[in-house]
Amino acid sequence: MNETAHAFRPLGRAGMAARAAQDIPEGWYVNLGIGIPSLIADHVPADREVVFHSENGILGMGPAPEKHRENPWLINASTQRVSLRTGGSYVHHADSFGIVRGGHLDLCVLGGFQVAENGDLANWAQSASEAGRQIGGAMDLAVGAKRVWVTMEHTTKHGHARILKQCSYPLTAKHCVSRIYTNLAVLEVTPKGFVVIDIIPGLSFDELQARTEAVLHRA
Amino acid sequence: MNETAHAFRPLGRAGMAARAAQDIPEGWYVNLGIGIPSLIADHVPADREVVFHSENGILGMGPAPEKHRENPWLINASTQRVSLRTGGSYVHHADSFGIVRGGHLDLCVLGGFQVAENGDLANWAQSASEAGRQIGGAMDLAVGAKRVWVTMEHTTKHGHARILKQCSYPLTAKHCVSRIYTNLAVLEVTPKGFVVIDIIPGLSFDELQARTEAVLHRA
Amino acid sequence: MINKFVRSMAEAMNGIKDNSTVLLAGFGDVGTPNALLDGLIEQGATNLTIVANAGGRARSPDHPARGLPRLIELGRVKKLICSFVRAQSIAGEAVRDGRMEVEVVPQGTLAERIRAAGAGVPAFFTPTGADTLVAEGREAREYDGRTCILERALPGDVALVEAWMADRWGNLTYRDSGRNFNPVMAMAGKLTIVQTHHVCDLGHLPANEIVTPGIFVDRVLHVEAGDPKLPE
Amino acid sequence: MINKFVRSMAEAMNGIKDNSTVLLAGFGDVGTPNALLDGLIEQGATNLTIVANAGGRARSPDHPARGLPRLIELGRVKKLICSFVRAQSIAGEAVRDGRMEVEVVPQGTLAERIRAAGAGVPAFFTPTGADTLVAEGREAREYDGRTCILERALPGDVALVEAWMADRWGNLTYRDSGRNFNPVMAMAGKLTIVQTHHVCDLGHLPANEIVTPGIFVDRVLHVEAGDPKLPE
Repeated sequence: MNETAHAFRPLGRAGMAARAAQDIPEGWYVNLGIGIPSLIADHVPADREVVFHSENGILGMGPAPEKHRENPWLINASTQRVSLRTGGSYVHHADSFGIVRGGHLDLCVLGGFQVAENGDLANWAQSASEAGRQIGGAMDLAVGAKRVWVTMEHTTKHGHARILKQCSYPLTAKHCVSRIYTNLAVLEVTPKGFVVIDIIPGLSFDELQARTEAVLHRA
Repeated sequence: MNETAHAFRPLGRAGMAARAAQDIPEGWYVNLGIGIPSLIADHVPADREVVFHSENGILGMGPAPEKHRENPWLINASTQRVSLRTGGSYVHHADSFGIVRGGHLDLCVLGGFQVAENGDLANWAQSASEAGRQIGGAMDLAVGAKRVWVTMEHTTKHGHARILKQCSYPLTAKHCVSRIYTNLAVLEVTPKGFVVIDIIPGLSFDELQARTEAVLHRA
Repeated sequence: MINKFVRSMAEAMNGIKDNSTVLLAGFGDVGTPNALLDGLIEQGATNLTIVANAGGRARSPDHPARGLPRLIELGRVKKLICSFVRAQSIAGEAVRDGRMEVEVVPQGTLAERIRAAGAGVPAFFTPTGADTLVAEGREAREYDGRTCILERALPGDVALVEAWMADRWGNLTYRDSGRNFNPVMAMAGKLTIVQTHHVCDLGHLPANEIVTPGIFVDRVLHVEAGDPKLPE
Repeated sequence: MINKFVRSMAEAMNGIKDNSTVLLAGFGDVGTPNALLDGLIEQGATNLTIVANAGGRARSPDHPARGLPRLIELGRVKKLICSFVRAQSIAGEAVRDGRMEVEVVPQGTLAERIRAAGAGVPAFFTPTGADTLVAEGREAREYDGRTCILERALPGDVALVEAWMADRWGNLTYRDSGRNFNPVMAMAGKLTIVQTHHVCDLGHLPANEIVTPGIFVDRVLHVEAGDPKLPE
């Protein structure tokens, strides 16, 4: 972060995860994507029952276990060792994505490369010709969950906008994103475009707009 | 049976079931339809392991239990109480018909109203306009099992042929039957038509042909 | 705390609207949520579309109709979608007299249409029913040399389910052939209501043995219903 | 007596032909039939189409490639159908250098295509991938206001599966997240071959707890494979 010269302090990865975690109520069924989204679970208080789903067939996924309590048979979609909460269960892969596609998840939080003002999401490839194609479960999650939130840095490392009028990268799904949590702000996707519902201290609306290609609206 | 004047003795229901049971080898997965087919299981020796499937999600169905060992939670597709063999298991209804449609059953034995020489089967309705329509699982079984055998009386109560050039009743499925076990004979459905592979003692080929609309061929 | 247990039938039935499509699990009397059906009769919703394996039994001089036949007798069922309806049954009579529509579906197609709804698959091709009366009005297409017909997903506004054991998250197990349509209908109901023989603490059901995870379940009512009955 | 146990890897691999489509279960290292993969490498079948969740890891200077990356490195895989292939991996290199075809499929579509094959459903519509590169060459149709694309069933000539416990009928259970693709691939293999950590007498697995019934299983090999490993 080369932002030390400014009066505002962009959120780190943990900060973005914590901000998103604030907005997840008890009782929701939630899938967390790879990267920043996967950190969200650590910021939901243990007494708030949120049931985390993992693509490889886990419902009720818990945090990383202590070293001596690791279960090698229990990994999440990022192949990290996790735990199972009391009440958790397993389903096979087709049923797991039946849960996803069938609209049973209240929320999915994904990482993103780009989000457009109509809710289009690009998060799997930066060009059509890549030899490595990493679709994974993102397309299913993007079309299937009741709500899709994205957590990502507001701009690229090089300062290019990621919150756009239109995505330039290959799409993951159309019209799917309802909210974006960035290191600078929280944006809602609405029929009139992006509405800013939260902004970090010290950053003005105009400064945020300057880092965003799409037009922003005040809440 | 008004056949006492003849020198032959048509098989009864148990006899037809026993004859079909002879031809089921160890290790087959088999679904038995309602009526005569359901009697077949009683004629497979207990030491010949045949795994019986029931549409309501049973694999490894066993015979009717003794009175004091009845399990009210265990019924077959005809809603009769049955037992479960050692090694048996349960699946839900969609998976049960996944087994059927997916070609995992070696054999299904169905009752029939009519069978045509091209293997067409009619066993669910006698006219298109019936208010009561009893399809049940027959259509799935007829298209799904690797082999479909039919057990039925060779003719109707009124002496009308049921083994026909073409079915007149609504079809259950096309080109599905491979063999018919009647009270008079065993017929194989072949590309050239019906071939008689067994016939009850005392009945001549010509007498059998006289009770059959379709042309019969000698084995 | 997530708690899907409800304490009364009224609470279990709350909000079921007229014109709902109701998925009704069970096969014969096994795994059939009879108490919830009584509750639905009491609750009053009408013009229902009922999805069930079969239309149920004939009228008997000795036993008043219960369950689905009773609901039909009361004129509350606009349409029945099932695999099996006897001409000589309360359902068969209602169809014949034009008091109820019926859509008869091959049993495997019925189960798969319900699963498809639960799994977010809007339509699929199946060889079952091709070249039969069932294929009328269906799009047909050949796959691997066989004619197949296009079938639509069949979701429910409500699913009525019977379980053997349930915990407060709505995790369910079933008993023996009481499983049947229950797990698939639980997936496909917008509002899935369960009657369960037994309840247990969260964590009592081993994770590897839960058949229906609570994500598919909205309400659970504890009903010690006793053993299923054989048909009279 | 039905007995699906085989006593050697050679017997397990017997008859796998060149040009086969092989369904390879597992997610990460969990539920992955690594011993059977070694057996397949040894057995020699080539020009294979492999269906697996992912293409596997990068080349490492410290560890020789094993499993799927090794099979690819040996030039035995004509085509890989998976949800995920890293550019910097043995699979990614083989694709880039034109030594292997790849078809990248959304993970849920992959799982559902395999289940469809096992369940006799030749094709289905899904909203996943509509209006993306995945939709290229796919028939599209609108259902309930959403664009959906038509996907085909994905059967295997062979399925390689890892179980936790098996009996002689081939009934299987899995351990924790080791379930993943195993039950669906078991359904969809013409020849389903299982490696199992534990074996038991028929009747030891409770009927209500069997996840894969033996009808889907052809051969079972007892391999005490040890715990799954984390990626290096």
